[in-house]
Amino acid sequence: MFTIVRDLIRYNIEFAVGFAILLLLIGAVILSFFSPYPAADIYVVAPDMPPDAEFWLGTTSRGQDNFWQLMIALRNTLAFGLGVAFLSRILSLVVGLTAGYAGGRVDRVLMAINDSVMVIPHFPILVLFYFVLKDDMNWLMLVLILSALGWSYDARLIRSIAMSLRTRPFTTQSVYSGMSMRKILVEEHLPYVMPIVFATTMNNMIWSIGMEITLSVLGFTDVDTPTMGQMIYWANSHSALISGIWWWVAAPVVAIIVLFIGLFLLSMSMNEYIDPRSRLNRMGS
Amino acid sequence: MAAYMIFVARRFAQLLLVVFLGISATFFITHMTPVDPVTESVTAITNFGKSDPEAIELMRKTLTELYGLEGNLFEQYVTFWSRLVRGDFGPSLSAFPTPVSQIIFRALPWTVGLMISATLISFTIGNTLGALAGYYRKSRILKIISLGLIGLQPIPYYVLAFILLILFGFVWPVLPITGGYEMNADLNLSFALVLDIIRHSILPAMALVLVGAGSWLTGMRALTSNIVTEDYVTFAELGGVGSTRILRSYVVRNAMVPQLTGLAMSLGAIFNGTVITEIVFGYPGIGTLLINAVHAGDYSLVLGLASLSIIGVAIAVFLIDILSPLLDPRIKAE
Amino acid sequence: MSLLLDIDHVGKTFTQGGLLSRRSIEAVKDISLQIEAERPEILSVVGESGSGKSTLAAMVLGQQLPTRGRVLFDGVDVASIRSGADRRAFMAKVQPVLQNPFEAFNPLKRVDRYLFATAANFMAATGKPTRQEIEARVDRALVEVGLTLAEVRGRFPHELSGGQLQRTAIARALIPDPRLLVADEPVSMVDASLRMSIVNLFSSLRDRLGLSIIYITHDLATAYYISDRIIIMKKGEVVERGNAREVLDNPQHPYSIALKNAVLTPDFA
Amino acid sequence: MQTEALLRSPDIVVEPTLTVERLKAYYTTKAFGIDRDIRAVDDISLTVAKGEVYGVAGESSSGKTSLIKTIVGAIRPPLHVVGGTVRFNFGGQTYDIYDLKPDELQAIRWRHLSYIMQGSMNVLNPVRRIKHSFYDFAFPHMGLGRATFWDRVRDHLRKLDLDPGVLDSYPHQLSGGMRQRTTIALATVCTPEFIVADEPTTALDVIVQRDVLTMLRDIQRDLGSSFLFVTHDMSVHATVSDRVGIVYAGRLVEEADTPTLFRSARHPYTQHLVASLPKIGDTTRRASLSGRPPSLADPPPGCRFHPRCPLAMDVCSKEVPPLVSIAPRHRVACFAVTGAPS
Amino acid sequence: QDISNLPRKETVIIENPEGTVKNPGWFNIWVNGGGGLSTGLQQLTMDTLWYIDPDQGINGPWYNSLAAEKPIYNADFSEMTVKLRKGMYWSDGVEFTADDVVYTVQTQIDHPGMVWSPLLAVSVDSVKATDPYTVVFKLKKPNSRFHALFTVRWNAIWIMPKHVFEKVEDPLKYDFANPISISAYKLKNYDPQGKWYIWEKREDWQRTPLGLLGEPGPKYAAYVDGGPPDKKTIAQLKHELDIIHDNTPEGMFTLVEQSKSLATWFKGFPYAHPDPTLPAVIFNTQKAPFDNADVRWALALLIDIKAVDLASYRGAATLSAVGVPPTGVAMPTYQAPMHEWLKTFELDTGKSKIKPYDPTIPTQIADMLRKQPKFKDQIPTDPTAISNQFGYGWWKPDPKAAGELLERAGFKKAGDQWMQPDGQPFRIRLTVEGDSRSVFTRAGTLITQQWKQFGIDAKAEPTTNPWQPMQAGDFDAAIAWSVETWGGDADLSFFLDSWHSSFVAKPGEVQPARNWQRWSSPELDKIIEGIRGISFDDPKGVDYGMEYLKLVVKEMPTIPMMSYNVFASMDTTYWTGYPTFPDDPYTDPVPNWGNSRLMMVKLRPTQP
Ligand SMILES: Nc1ncnc2c1ncn2[C@@H]1O[C@H](COP(=O)(O)OP(=O)(O)OP(=O)(O)O)[C@@H](O)[C@H]1O
Ligand SMILES: Nc1ncnc2c1ncn2[C@@H]1O[C@H](COP(=O)(O)OP(=O)(O)OP(=O)(O)O)[C@@H](O)[C@H]1O
Ligand SMILES: [Mg+2]
Ligand SMILES: [Mg+2]
Repeated sequence: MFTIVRDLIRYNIEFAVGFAILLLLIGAVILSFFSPYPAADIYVVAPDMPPDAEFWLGTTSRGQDNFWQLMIALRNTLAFGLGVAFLSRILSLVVGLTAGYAGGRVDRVLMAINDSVMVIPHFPILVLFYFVLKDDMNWLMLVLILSALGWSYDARLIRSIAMSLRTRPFTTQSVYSGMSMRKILVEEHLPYVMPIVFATTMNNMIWSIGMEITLSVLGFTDVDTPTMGQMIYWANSHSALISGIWWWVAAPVVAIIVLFIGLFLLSMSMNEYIDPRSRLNRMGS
Repeated sequence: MAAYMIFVARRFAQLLLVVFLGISATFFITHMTPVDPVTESVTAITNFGKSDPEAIELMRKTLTELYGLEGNLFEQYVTFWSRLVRGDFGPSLSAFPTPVSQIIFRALPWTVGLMISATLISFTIGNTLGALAGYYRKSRILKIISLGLIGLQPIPYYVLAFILLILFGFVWPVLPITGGYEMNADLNLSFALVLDIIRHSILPAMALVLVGAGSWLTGMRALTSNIVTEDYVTFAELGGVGSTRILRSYVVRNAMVPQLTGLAMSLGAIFNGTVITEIVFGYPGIGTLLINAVHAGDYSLVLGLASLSIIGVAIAVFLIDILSPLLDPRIKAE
Repeated sequence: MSLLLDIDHVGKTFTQGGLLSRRSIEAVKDISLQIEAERPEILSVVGESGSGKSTLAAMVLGQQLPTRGRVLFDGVDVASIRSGADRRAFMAKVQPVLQNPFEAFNPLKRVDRYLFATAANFMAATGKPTRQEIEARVDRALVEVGLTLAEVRGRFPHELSGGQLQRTAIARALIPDPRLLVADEPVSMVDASLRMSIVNLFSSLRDRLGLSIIYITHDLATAYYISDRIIIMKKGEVVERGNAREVLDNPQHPYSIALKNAVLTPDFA
Repeated sequence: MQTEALLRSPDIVVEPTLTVERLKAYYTTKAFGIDRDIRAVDDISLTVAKGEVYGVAGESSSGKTSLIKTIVGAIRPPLHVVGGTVRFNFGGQTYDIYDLKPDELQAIRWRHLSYIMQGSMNVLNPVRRIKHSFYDFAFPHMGLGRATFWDRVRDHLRKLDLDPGVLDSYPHQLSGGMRQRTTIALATVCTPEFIVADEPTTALDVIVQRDVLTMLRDIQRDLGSSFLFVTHDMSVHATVSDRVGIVYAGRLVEEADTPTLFRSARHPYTQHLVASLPKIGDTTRRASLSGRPPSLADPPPGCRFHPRCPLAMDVCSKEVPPLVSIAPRHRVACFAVTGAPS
Repeated sequence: QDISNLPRKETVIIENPEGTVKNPGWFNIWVNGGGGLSTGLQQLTMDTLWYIDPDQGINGPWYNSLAAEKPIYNADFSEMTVKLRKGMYWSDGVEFTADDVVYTVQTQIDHPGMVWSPLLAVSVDSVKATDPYTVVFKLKKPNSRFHALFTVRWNAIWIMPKHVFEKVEDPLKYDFANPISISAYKLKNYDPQGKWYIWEKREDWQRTPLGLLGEPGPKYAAYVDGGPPDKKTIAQLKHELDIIHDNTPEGMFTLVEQSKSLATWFKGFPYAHPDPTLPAVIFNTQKAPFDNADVRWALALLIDIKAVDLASYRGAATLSAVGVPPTGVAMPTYQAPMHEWLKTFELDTGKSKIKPYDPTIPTQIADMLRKQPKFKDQIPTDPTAISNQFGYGWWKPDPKAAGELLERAGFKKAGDQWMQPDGQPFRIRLTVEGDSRSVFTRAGTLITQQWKQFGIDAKAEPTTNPWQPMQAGDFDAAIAWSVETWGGDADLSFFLDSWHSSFVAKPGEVQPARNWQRWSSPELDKIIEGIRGISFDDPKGVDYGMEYLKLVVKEMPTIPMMSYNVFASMDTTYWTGYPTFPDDPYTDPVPNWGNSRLMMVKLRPTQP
């Protein structure tokens, strides 16, 4: 494992950059626990200070240190994106693998559910949930709801792979080795769909974080948990874009771009690592 | 042919089932909302004026009766479906007695027009660049463009839209920043009106394209770099087939099937990107309507909009399902 | 005399959904075939591509259910197997050998995992087996096919030769002490140089362990080389059957004759 | 025997169309710290005469495909040529494959040199009708008007006993045999002088295989083309090839006219290959070879066969036996045959 | 580039805060049909009997509009007679008469579901035109404030054109697509997508009550959807939006900084107009422990209003410690005398007696703001100006007293956490209005932070629509307002009448609008009944008002904080004459008020 990472860093510039970004993010997450200010407290420092030696990223109009806000928001947003990605990946894996492997009636029932989820319009439903749940629409709830909405398309992809895996001879071999269906799905088939799981994770994170930001900008989320969306929400509600407090908007935006470019590079190089064909292509060049 | 018809019929039945389940789910979710349309109306009416508690009680009763909200949930559900099968979404509660359909269809063409053109443009740009980037993997320029688009993609749409608005509406004021056409425009179809509408749609469409193209690009790039390793591409290269032809007829043609499915999905789901466009650019459309309706507890309108979207996506998926055997001859109609 | 396998007027129809034409394919039409319990034998099934050989094998293995007729194994209708325990008991007696040894193992997993899993799952009758019992059983099976656990342990499929892999696959199939092996083209993907070692292994398994083997192949030469009985299939039907040597030396049915003539013989001697 | 007579080309013109000299091509995998060469083609020299069918045999992974990919210039990273030359002689003109500019190479492809890839079940674009492939591949080379072009294509298909209706099919609508025959038709429609075919009949059933082989033979006879023909199936070589070269672990170990090879092979590996072929009517027990094929990344020193060789001597593990002519048109690389070096 | 094809110099462009109107073609203001109200419809085409301006008005706050004089009540307030103006005409040339008034009342009574139907139905026994210019209302029970229904504060019952509506089959379903106007403007064009409405000055503008005040300046008035605050700000900097209805404080500061042609209510800080509404921390007094005045007082004493002011309005708030908004006539009538009274007000915490009022807070805030270079020159030094702009004073934070009050209420401190008498942690969820009133969210966040620092489990919960939980009684405390006054008139019955205990819902039931705190008090009832018994212009009304103010200081059912400051501003590139304080505070500068029609009369082109 360690040597793989080391070699990837050495030979794969994309991975190296992505990995550096990942380390940066991990650093930010760790750092966020050492924030000198409670995350939600306001007016703890002088507001509207531009970036300087004391406040690296300036301060917000709410009297918060932009740097620490960003660190905490990064942690929460990452946790949020990963949470949604993780839960929805599990859903899509369970449904996709089971439907593809079992086939027949199980497949039909699962796909009917899958397709019904697929056609439900996300945005109206999220807004509705916000109204239904009101105060309970906290951050965790949003993770759950987005997970419940964000798996169906990928489940279909996974199912199509699972269907071909079912006909692979080693599946028969496993069946006649007396392995249970769970074991076959988890131990034999899962590794094959991991590349697609990786690839969809990034898209899923872009989607869920984007949703969170959209909902936040519209004021539909919990304002007490700092996230990228919340930072933009507050910046926006203080007209930061036009009143010259640009660092308040720039910080989360740059962070998000860096985060996604990092994710993108990682998933791209991971895919190439996993898929020997594209790996070989690269080595020639 | 008969087999194809059976297949289409089966898919259609499936479409109906999915639409039924989706709309039913939405019905119950909307009716779970604690926002009571009557209270909303009462608040709207009394918010600024003189109010008398006794009169308010009376108003509440009258409106409940008027909006037809007396039956239990199941009765309302039955009424809802019996109306819906006739294509009637019922009257809007927050704009009583105007029919929901009238309200929706007034705004819908704008959303559809903007979103479809923006989606198609970003689809074209993203896929073209993606195919090129996947095929000519070593090209510097393509790498930079790709990374640029991929970097734009995660920028919160709201922020991007606003930056565009400030750039092109204020710093270098060449484009109108609000509305679908100028104020007091004569809305009878004319060349000038069309020009005006196009001018007003440039900024919102540009924002949508800039964020949308990146995801098409990544998808297409990945597909392309897989397809170029396929035997039939290698064989064509060895057969001396020109590279433009290979790119077009071999690579892109094969990648189109999944991409078109994605296109159908995103065309069906035009709801998702439209709200913020409408807010930032003051563009007409159904997004604002939806937010308003949710705020006002206007289930009829919310349901109408959600149903429309469900039907839109379901039909898009249906069409792709029944067309994909024609697009990709390998796909069998099961 | 009891029958190990009784294939009784079995047929299998697939409906194939072509886009513009929906057609049903009779992959197997009314085949009857018996293997006696007391007389182990190698039964070859030959025939052109698409003649229903694999479908027949799948029905014997219980992977496909016949549309008509019954497949009885040890007097039990394969179609009546429902519970997991029944299935397991059945699998303990009938095991497959797959066509392509390189495909038969998950390339991402170690080869021995299938051996140990089989041992653990099918020795369960005697209580939960210990690690040592399992290893002993696996080793015994590997020795049966000319390998040892030491050679195989911890190896990934790409670290073994095709012949080793195929022998490992057979060893795995032997672990539950089956009565019947169903081998669907077990050598067609194997080099000429390895092919004979597998084929030789089959006849020795029959002789030493009393196993019956259904050997499906295109290759008339190996069929002639090892089998006791042969059936020749065409379009889902058996066109000729009988003692392998007799049938192949002197085919009667026109199709059998064509088949024999198509065989390329390196006859320079 | 009849088959042999039926299929064998009567006369061989001795003028090499293809000359391969000391060809070396390695797969170089440099990434991720695993730095190694896979010596798939290791110092191979051979010639193919005009109108000759040259067969290449050898077990899986011995480098057959790599060899002919190198010969037709179809190399993709990580495969690259380390040394040696490949020269074709078409119409008196010599083309050195690794000296040509890309467009010159493009120009001789299909016109003079066709290549039927291994696994040619998947070489046709799955989403377009077959006629488009014919158009893309052949039209630019033939310099004909559209109508004449299609007439020519249909004639060609009919000559090969293929219904011109296949042009309007999609690849998946054809059976494996049909697809293989269509690919062969596609590769031969420009009447090339040199055809390279990699395992064109593997995975086909016996009857279809025979059809395809007959067809290839007919084309070869009609066109008078040279054929480089790869398969691991010795009985196919016995039927089709005029001359056979045996490849073991990236090296040519023996080469002879087909009858010679089958009757009096000298290399122990070849002998084993021939001896292990079962025949109908013969139930004598066939021995199998012990051990496993060597890894090309880390081949055994000296003769690569020596770990499995019944005749191995000390020297075999130290020095590489050269390919030596022991009779006219018969070369072999084995110290046990040619004698150890002093 | 131009945003419309109207002659810009003759057009005033005004933000309509309703944004995009859902059902743009609906002009039947008497039915809540999804059409806009403040699209110019109620400001420029509607009219009714009287107006009371929230500020000074053109000739005083009271204006007899369609009525010729003030209402005439009989002795026991069971009958009201109205004399109407003569010579007023609808825009289609039909004369306005008593029949229109009678028709308006009768039609609404006859059609439940119309907006003012319930109000009229519960009060009016009969209505008659005794002659074309006299209407007599017979009331079901005595009501000394019945005329308020026809007196515009923000709006009122607008008079219907009888000759149009009587031809309509069902007035509930009629969209009034061609709105006939009784005021100086009429509809010219509107956006079928609901983003703009354009009104044109009537040629016969003199024949309307508004016209009697002078000729309206703008030929066209466009009411538009302004979009999010940043965009409005940009639009005003581009001179494309003459009047912004409301902005974020920061948006306002940006305008002040960047625009060379800006007019605002206060010339300097805080620029905004204090609306006659009173944002406060509203307790659900039916829910323990908020039913205990000690607890409410303790929570008030934990608020550091300076920080709240800075956090919510960036210092641009006009504070009020008492139960009326610090604006209009309330400043001299109530705020100033209460200020004196509060200075001596003592609170007994059980352990000590404290004087909680701090009259220096506004000055402190002004001093703090003056230190910021951006605002330096804009902060007044004159004490009167400071009182007008920043308020008179507020409570001093006093955690010690708060602790004593809580202890008296049976609370205990366990570690860092305050426990309720029943042993549960003291937990407060403060409902705030989320996106649309971000200043409330900001204030709520800070207040809960202060409570939390004191050891209370407090959290702000933004809701898009706080009225819902407040009506349902489903909240602990909220930031909202339950006090609204006329602004230009000292009579408090406008909101106070509905605080009578007879209107308080039982716990769990829906509370009718206004008394969100669900507070009932026999003393208050007595005050309310007293007000009911006197005429609206009886000077005794102010005495009752003072009694009310003192009562709520003691009981603290809500913690009043400040006026609702509206950051309205005008770009003077094309028009001058915007109301400003103290030069010419002739009306509320916030343009969605019906009263804002007065601006039309005052606006004059800047450029010739
Ligand atoms: N699952 C299936 N669904 C539909 N048709 C099938 C299925 N499996 C097999 N068939 C069809 O049944 C027929 C017999 O197939 P089968 O695989 O049994 O032939 P085979 O003799 O094993 O051929 P081969 O020698 O190529 O392996 C073929 O026409 C095949 O297309
Ligand atoms: N793209 C590649 N990268 C690295 N190694 C490769 C690649 N392709 C083939 N090889 C290795 O090169 C060696 C020769 O392979 P090649 O395909 O030439 O064998 P072959 O004789 O054609 O085998 P077969 O009979 O299976 O087709 C093998 O060890 C193989 O693993
Ligand atoms: Mg088969
Ligand atoms: Mg090969």
